[in-house]
Amino acid sequence: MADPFEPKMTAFVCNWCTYAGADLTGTSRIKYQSNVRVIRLPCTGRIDFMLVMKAFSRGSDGVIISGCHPNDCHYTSGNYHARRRWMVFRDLMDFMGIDLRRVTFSWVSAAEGAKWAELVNEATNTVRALGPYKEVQQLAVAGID
Amino acid sequence: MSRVGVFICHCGENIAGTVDVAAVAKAALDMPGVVHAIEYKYMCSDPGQTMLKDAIRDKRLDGVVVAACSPRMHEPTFRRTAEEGGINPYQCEMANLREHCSWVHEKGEPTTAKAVDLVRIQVEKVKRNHPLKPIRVPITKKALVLGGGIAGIQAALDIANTGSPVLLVEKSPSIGGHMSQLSETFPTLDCSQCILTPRMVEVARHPLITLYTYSELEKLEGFIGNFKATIRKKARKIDEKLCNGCGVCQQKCPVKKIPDQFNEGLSNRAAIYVPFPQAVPNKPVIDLENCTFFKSGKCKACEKLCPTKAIRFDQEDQIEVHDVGAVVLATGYKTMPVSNFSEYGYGKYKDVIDGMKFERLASASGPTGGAIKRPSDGKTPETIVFIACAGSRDRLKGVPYCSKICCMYTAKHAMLYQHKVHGGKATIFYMDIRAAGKNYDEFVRRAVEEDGVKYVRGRVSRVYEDGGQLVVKGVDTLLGAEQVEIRADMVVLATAVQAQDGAEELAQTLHVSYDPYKFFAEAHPKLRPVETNTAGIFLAGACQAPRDIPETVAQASGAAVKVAGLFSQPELTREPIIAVVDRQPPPVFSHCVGCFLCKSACPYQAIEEEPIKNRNGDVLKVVAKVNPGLCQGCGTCVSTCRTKAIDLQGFSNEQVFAELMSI
Amino acid sequence: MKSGIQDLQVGYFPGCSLQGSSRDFAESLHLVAKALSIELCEVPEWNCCGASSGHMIDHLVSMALPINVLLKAQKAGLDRVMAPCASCYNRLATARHEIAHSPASKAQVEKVLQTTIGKLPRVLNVLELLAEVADRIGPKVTKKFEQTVACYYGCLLVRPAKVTGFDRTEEPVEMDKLVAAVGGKTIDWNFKTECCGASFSVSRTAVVGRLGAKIMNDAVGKKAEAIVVACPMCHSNLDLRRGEINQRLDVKTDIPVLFITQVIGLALGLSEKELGLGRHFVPVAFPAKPVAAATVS
Amino acid sequence: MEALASKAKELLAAGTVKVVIGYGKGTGESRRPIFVHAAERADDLVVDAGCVQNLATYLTKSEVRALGRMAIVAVPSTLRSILQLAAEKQLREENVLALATIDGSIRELATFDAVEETIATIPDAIGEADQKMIDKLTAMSVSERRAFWAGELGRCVKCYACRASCPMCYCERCTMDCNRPQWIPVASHAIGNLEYHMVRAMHLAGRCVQCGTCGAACPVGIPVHLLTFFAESTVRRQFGQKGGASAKLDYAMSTFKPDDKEEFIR
Repeated sequence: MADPFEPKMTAFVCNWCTYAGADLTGTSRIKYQSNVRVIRLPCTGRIDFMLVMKAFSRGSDGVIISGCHPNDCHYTSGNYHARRRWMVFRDLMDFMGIDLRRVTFSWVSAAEGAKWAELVNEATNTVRALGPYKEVQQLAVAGID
Repeated sequence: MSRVGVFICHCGENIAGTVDVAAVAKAALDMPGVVHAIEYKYMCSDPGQTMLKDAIRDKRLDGVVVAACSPRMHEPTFRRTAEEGGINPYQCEMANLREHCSWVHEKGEPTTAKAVDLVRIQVEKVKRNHPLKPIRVPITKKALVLGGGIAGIQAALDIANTGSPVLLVEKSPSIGGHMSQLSETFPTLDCSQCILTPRMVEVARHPLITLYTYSELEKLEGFIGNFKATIRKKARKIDEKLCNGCGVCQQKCPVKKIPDQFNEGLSNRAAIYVPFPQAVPNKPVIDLENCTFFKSGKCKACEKLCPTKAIRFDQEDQIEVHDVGAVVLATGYKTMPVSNFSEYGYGKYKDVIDGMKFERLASASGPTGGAIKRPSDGKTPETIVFIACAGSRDRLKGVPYCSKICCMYTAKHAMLYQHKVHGGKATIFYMDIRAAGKNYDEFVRRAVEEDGVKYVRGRVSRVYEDGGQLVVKGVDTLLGAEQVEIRADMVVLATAVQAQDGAEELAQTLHVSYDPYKFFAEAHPKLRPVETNTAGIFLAGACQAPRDIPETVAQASGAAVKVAGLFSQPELTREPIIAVVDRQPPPVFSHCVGCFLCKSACPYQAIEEEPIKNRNGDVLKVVAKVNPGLCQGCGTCVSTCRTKAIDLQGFSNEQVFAELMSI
Repeated sequence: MKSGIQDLQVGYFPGCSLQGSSRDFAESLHLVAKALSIELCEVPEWNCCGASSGHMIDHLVSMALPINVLLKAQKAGLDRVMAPCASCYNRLATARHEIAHSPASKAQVEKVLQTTIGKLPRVLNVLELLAEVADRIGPKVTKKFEQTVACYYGCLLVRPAKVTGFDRTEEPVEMDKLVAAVGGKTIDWNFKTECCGASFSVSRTAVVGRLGAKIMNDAVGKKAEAIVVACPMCHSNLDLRRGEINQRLDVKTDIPVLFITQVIGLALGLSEKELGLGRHFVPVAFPAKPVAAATVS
Repeated sequence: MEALASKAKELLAAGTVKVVIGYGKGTGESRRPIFVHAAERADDLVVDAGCVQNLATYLTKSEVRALGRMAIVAVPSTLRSILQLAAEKQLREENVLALATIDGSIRELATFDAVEETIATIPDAIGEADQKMIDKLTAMSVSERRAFWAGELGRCVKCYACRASCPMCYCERCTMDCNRPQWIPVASHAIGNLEYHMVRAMHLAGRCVQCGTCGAACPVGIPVHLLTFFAESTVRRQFGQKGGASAKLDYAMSTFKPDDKEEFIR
């Protein structure tokens, strides 16, 4: 009898809005599922598209990417550049057969502690339902590293 | 081979209550590169920090991971400690076991497992940290204060008195703000204008303060110490230098029936007007919507009659750009609009007014010269009802918070009424009386005991008119929960305090965060109440949360000190979290191929072109170079660079990659 | 089908009043529904909504009863249930809301009903339903209802806002819109949502008299020629207890109290008798004015 | 063909250019790049339907640059490459002269403006067969697409011919060669191959001139060009910008509009 599947979720968030928002979730003691591991970056503009791919090949079953709402970016326009990059990368991932249901993009502001909790829960539940991301993970182990 | 120390904080029960800290410490010891791991009740306490310092020395650590609260809270603290311990402050990272783990997950094995992961992530990162030096940038020692209410006035004066020039920007034609409209102020009942106007004059006279009334901030670029502010001076349509404020124009202006905002519509003004007699500057402005000339092209009465020929119908808005080093936000508040109170007939019945209107009625400089007369027919109200918490603490009205000032000003209103209308009957409906403050509760007691104001604990369900008289229908929850009905001559609503219109847009222009109610957010609710999350931008007064005058003034002075502190430094040291373009030995020089696609991605125009020359000075290669003074470290260029030639200090590709791989 | 309007099907919970004291409400409702091609699907084997005595005595009972109704409706494949009686409406809506927001109560109710509660049907009041088909009414009006009336909502239709989520709690307007849609004028008055004494109609008529007097006084004072209601209790208190009320008024009042469904019925040219106007205690008569009977050629 | 030869002779003789990059006879019908340094070799130059490879790749190679000013026999995609390279500061006007072969005739284009004008008149849709293939793929389910690419990329031997043949892959140090961190495993195995081709496509999005030379260069016949075509098509559809249209930089991935679409963001 194996343990029920618990997805491995990786989140890339910006320091000023979503990371702060997640802090607020904490200070307001809102509970959410503990599957997610957050990697903090200064800005969504810093989130290299390769990180998303690496997260999957490293064994993440789902990825969350979140930053400041349009206009709220601490660096004025980092999130706008990120948004374009995501738009193209999403299409390409889809074209190459990556399951987009495993990638969640979101804006979570420093005031949206509750939204962060919801976001994590929903993303985690979706991925739990989808099961482990064998398709990509197998590719990884098929390799030599 | 790195020697990392891991320091796990219990944060009392906050972390240890949910996470098995001992297990985390044990797991940490097994992580490659970790030579030391302990847990302690309060890492941020003095003994905690000493432990850290000693460990760095004794265990010869070259990297430190503090697993405690959010780095947004204590990163500076522990980096300083690390430095005191003898390593570069940027060799210290924090794992967020509190906000991101113990506070948001249930006690149990998975939560502890997550804590371990969070520690591992930071261990892997810190192993790849490089010693960094803070960046030095010059400071423009000039402050911009937004808002000319008491908060802005106080902040401007305090800053200017430390010897730094100040630009004070106010959107309306005169400074003074809400305070200039108030009659008398609690808990001392001294006349608001008597204490405010001297300050206003002081501002006008101060050699270091430049006043921008009838002006607005259009744009703010740059960063702490080096902002560039674009200010729009709206056209008053008069030449301020020539105008001597004689007032002939307002007397002669044919348009006279415009509701006077300063008197909350209780009186009228002309189309060319000075908002109020003590206005600073005492120069009129032409109201374009109502001026006959601007509507029909005829009239020009003021121009003909102006003794100094100061009228300028062709005057245009002016745009000015100024370098400033710090910004104080003091844009104040508004009160909840009429439309929200249909049940109280606010806006329907003339004699249902809000607190601000009452201030004007009670003010010696007001339309009634301080006599309490009801708007409908000018009669003196014999019975008056005050409704506290009109909109405040009411989710249905979208305001769950307490507006804070209403308890006190309502008590003041009732008191003033009793003083002015002998034998008058004043009743106050309230939820709770919140009179915490020096001499505040005494003040309320006085209203009750000496002035015989009747306090009824209960809500009002409806105010309606019956036979030409207002009927206030409410409940007294103390005396047998009886329904009460009071036939009143006038009703005053203590309407909720809300964020100023346009607060959200302003916050976005300035990149400061704001709460769900559009009040500007302080950097830390307790420890950094006058700072925002954006360095160099500070808060004063009711733009942050409902505040009364004493608090506002105190906070304004606090903000001023922060600005003065900033300006007291010869130059600014900034976090060295900036992008750098790699340099290699010849013949490569740099992996940058000089495509400069990063250039247009940079929000700060921080990327420059650097020609690499040989001895004879001919250019071998042109590569990118980041101006450390301009770069703010967002890292957008880093993820745009195909050759990975640009990297971000503190969040380098190696660090982030290692973090990811450690999960 | 004719006029191209799709038949609208909605669950229907009559409750006790509509079979007893307020048969006229039921009659007019059914006629109007038919005219507007709405099919009212009665909830099979419905039981008491748990009002009045129910929720005075035992909270659990007052939860279990309405939930049981909703479960039956759901089993019958109904996704929405309309309860004409404001009290029934309020009970059903309140119970549904509490189940949705308190896992504890949910568990409790599931225990006593020995079932598991899934997604329950939405609960509507009569005004919500009519507002939904408002655009069907206009074209069908054959005889404009040219009276000036006071729309009286009472307390249960709009309160508490978080439960009903219907109209503006303090200043409801849906009924006024409906009256306007059939050519009527509505007055701006102050007792739209005041209490009428509700079920004291039977037990403590004095209270009803006192409260009703205020309501009637204001309505008449503001020149209303009739009061329009959407609640059986409001109706009986202001109609059946008019005597009690008038005792407390210097100027006696004789303006009729109509259900919104009766008003619409009249405008649609339905028979006064079938609309149950005959059942009122205060005779339904309006001050003489040229009532132009629209001649349909 | 004579026209080209004589033009080349003239240019080389006069010393206007030091080398003419063009097509010469390969084995059978195939055509290979040749570099003509002297007027007397100009007759080796060939122009015919076989000349499809985008020679612009050589414009950034130091060996070629060392020779001096270059003339290049240019098919439309070559002209686009020239503009994109110019926009990315990799090519200066005085270093290159384009000999555009458009429907048989030879046009000498000495300035980027001239190149821009010429290219503006030429449609730049991708080949029908390629478009069909992309449509077929997009019509598939995600898992079908994954299977398809797993099959194709499974054959990739990471010879980097696609990279070498691409005029836009002129970086001295490619992400692939970057080993701190080792973003992508060097060895040719499933995940590495997937990541490599993903990165390549992303790096070309907004810069791809859609010459398809990468696909043609693949020794095992993987349609890698479809990936860059697809990424480029997203850019064109979403932002209305494209690679190789102008010598002035207008790179979709480092510009933005505040009202860009974002329906996929929660």
